[in-house]
Amino acid sequence: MIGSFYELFFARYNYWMAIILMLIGLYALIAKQNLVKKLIGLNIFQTAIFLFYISLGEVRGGTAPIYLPEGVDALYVNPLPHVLILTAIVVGVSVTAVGLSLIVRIHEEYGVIDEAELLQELRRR
Amino acid sequence: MRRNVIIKTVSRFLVPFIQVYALYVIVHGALGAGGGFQGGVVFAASFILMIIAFGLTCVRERFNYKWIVMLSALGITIYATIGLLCLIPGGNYLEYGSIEALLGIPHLHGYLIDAVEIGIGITVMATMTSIIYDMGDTGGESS
Amino acid sequence: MKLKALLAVAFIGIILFWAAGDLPAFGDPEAPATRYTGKLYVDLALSDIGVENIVAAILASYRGFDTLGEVVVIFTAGISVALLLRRGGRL
Amino acid sequence: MIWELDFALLIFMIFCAIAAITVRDLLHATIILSAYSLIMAVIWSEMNAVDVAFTEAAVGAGITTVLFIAAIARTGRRSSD
Amino acid sequence: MTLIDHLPVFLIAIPILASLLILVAGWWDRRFCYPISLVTILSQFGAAVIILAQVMREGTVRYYLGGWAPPLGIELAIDSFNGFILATILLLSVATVIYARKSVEHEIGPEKTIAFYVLFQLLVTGLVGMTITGDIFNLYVFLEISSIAAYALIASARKPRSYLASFNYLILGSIAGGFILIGTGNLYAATGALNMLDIARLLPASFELATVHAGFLFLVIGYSIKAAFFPLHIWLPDAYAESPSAVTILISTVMSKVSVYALFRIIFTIFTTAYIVDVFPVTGFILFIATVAMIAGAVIAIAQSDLKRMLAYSSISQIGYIMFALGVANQIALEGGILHILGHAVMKGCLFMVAGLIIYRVGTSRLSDLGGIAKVMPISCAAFALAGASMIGIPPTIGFMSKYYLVLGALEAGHWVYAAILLLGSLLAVGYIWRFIEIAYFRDGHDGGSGARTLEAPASMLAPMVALALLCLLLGIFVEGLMEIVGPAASLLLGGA
Repeated sequence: MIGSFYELFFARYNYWMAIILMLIGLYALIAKQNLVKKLIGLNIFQTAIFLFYISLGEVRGGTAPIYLPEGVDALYVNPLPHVLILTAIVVGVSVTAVGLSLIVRIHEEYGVIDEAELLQELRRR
Repeated sequence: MRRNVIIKTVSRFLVPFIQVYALYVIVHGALGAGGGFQGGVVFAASFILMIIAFGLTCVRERFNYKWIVMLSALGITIYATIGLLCLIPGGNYLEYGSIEALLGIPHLHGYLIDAVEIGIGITVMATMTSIIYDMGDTGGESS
Repeated sequence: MKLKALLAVAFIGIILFWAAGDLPAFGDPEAPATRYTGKLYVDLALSDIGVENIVAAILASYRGFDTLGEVVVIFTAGISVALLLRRGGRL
Repeated sequence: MIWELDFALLIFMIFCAIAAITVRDLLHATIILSAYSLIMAVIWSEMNAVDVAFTEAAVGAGITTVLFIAAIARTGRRSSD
Repeated sequence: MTLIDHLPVFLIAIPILASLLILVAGWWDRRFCYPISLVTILSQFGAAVIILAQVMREGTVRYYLGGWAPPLGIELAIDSFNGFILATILLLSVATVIYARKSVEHEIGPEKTIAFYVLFQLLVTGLVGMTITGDIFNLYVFLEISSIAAYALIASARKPRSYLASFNYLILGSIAGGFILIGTGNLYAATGALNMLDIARLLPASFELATVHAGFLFLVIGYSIKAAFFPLHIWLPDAYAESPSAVTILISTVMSKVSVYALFRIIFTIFTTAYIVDVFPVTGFILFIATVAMIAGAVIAIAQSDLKRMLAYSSISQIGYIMFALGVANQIALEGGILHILGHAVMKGCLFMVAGLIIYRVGTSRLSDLGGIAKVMPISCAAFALAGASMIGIPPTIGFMSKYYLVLGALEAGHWVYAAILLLGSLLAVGYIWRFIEIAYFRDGHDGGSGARTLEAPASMLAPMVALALLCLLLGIFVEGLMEIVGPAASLLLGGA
């Protein structure tokens, strides 16, 4: 029983951690009132997804996907998720930049960046 | 903001090193860790350091919006044009091997990848700097 | 709002943990992804492209179109921020 | 890959994530997010994803933090939750 | 290889270069922006028509980028289904860009014109890329290009509320993007492939895995958020109502259609009907939600006091009609659904153009301020009536044809209750369309008090609107010609030739 649990744990713990991080980020993204907090949650959410991808590419005992000199026998990790995540990181920072500039604009227009206060402002106008 | 002479001197000393390192990262991308994107970001970081040390207006005078726009367009143009050049020998879009076969230069494939990485680096550097300029510009004098 | 968010997160979490149970084990060299495309890239990259860094080879050559898209994404973000925040100037 | 180190870093990262979304001061939250990104970069380099780790260290811990700080400087650090 | 063979990649690469050209030329002189944009989109449309003809003649067109065949590289794949969608979205883009000129001059400051046209071009390019790519991760990359451009374009109205609308869209769009990424990752973990056909080939071996089910759920939820499918539509009304008219037209007609296309592509090409009917039966659920969407969207639309907002809720209802086809999942209903993608794009484009014209001339789109507007804007209101008739489904318009096929398909599958509800939903459409017609034609307000001055807009705005209104009618009359494309597309989705 305990042995099988250990096996299960070692086979999966990275995915579990990635999922927990995703959920933390998602919660912040949905529930937090402050708009900057939402974007912080978005960053955590995206990074956790990237961790999930990198975990998919990991090979136990593997080495980084850069060719070793001729004649050295090596097991390389799967390089494809790395490439996908490089692209996705760029997308993430782009979305963050656009979101932050929207927040700056919202602050200029309304003076607040809190959802509840924004609703009050909207009702007042 | 009070300008500290130590910060100014140290960053004047550091910026060239950061930029050389960025260029190294871009060109070294084919051999080890690194590549156009990382190098471009590191290059943009040198501008951030300059903005912190010397203020936004000072940096913006040297490296103005016109440069940024032209450079960010130039980077993508390099990439997309190399892709289009591959059509001339009869290859598909981005098929570098076709140019290598046409000109008969060995390892041209790798050089083209370097050229593409430089294109990526230029665009990323220019765009990141542009974003930092726009985010840091408070409209007033204090930066 | 908090309760709704918790419910949504719990729903997503259940799906995710359920899915994680059937994922290939962490670091398994026999995982479908590693066995299929991963191995193909590792085997072919040096002879096809002649670049030591496999990631750079895939990034610039095999999946170069994705990278073009990536550069366009960051360019779009730059123009977007300029549209939103820049005062004066031409853009 | 050393799983003990990996595991410890992951646990630490979860603490960082929770702290980043609960801290009231946005500047603190940003710095914690930066630390989170840096730990993430360490984990990835330890998982042999060197390119991605490099990018995350440059982007997540560098540019993103600068952007957040610039935005907070223009809006305000106070947060109600 | 002739140049014709490279057309698929020219559809994406040339517009990217053109958007840079707009930027650089616009820096020199702002007046260059519009002509370059117009020429680019027109030539894209021409290329799309040529490709569609080629596809109908010779079957699926495949283009290997970098010369790497699928398991390694990315391919562009155009079959009759996405060829049809491609032509549709580019047709609407042409109409929008013609319309945009005056609208942009009016609603967006001159200093933002360059950025607007660059982003407009990038948005169209991203959507075209989403349509023709055959790689599931490439789909995500182009989705993000178009999303980021859309966030900025919505905010380009520079009204306080438009920033909020854009930010809400950004949050939901990012959640959707994250879900799509998770779903893609799950599929990749299960099969190891990223090419759509490759995944479809490898997937049946692992149909029973929870990973695949989760991948399916995440992809469907993600793209449903993007397409504003009913319970996930909350970003839509604000985003449509607060953005500049030209942007509203583009995102309501083109962008939502491409998201629906991606949904169809993922469900039918990657997972195939065998999966959604036998392994993981969701069709009944989708059918139910689609029906709820039809009714709820229409009911909320009737309750609106703002013309643009009313049309936005009507969009939610119409997306329900398209998803109805997905829920029924047989040949005839899918023909109806694909036809409705075109039909809804054309008629909703026309309706939003009318709303934009009214904002252009009257300065407001509140329904209570528009009494008697038909007396001063006769052409626009006539176009509204025609497109509205199509929205309701009065023969012989395109709206009638698509609903006819949908009902036939539902009846063939034995869902006669749903067919009846669909007809009821069409009746509800009468409610909101008639509301505007009644206010415009039979109320007082703009009744020549300000003299005989007509308020009709400039010809460059009227022409695309009238063209789209006539298209509603013509497409309905000559529907047989369309069915020669739509029929093969539907059977292709169902796994046939």
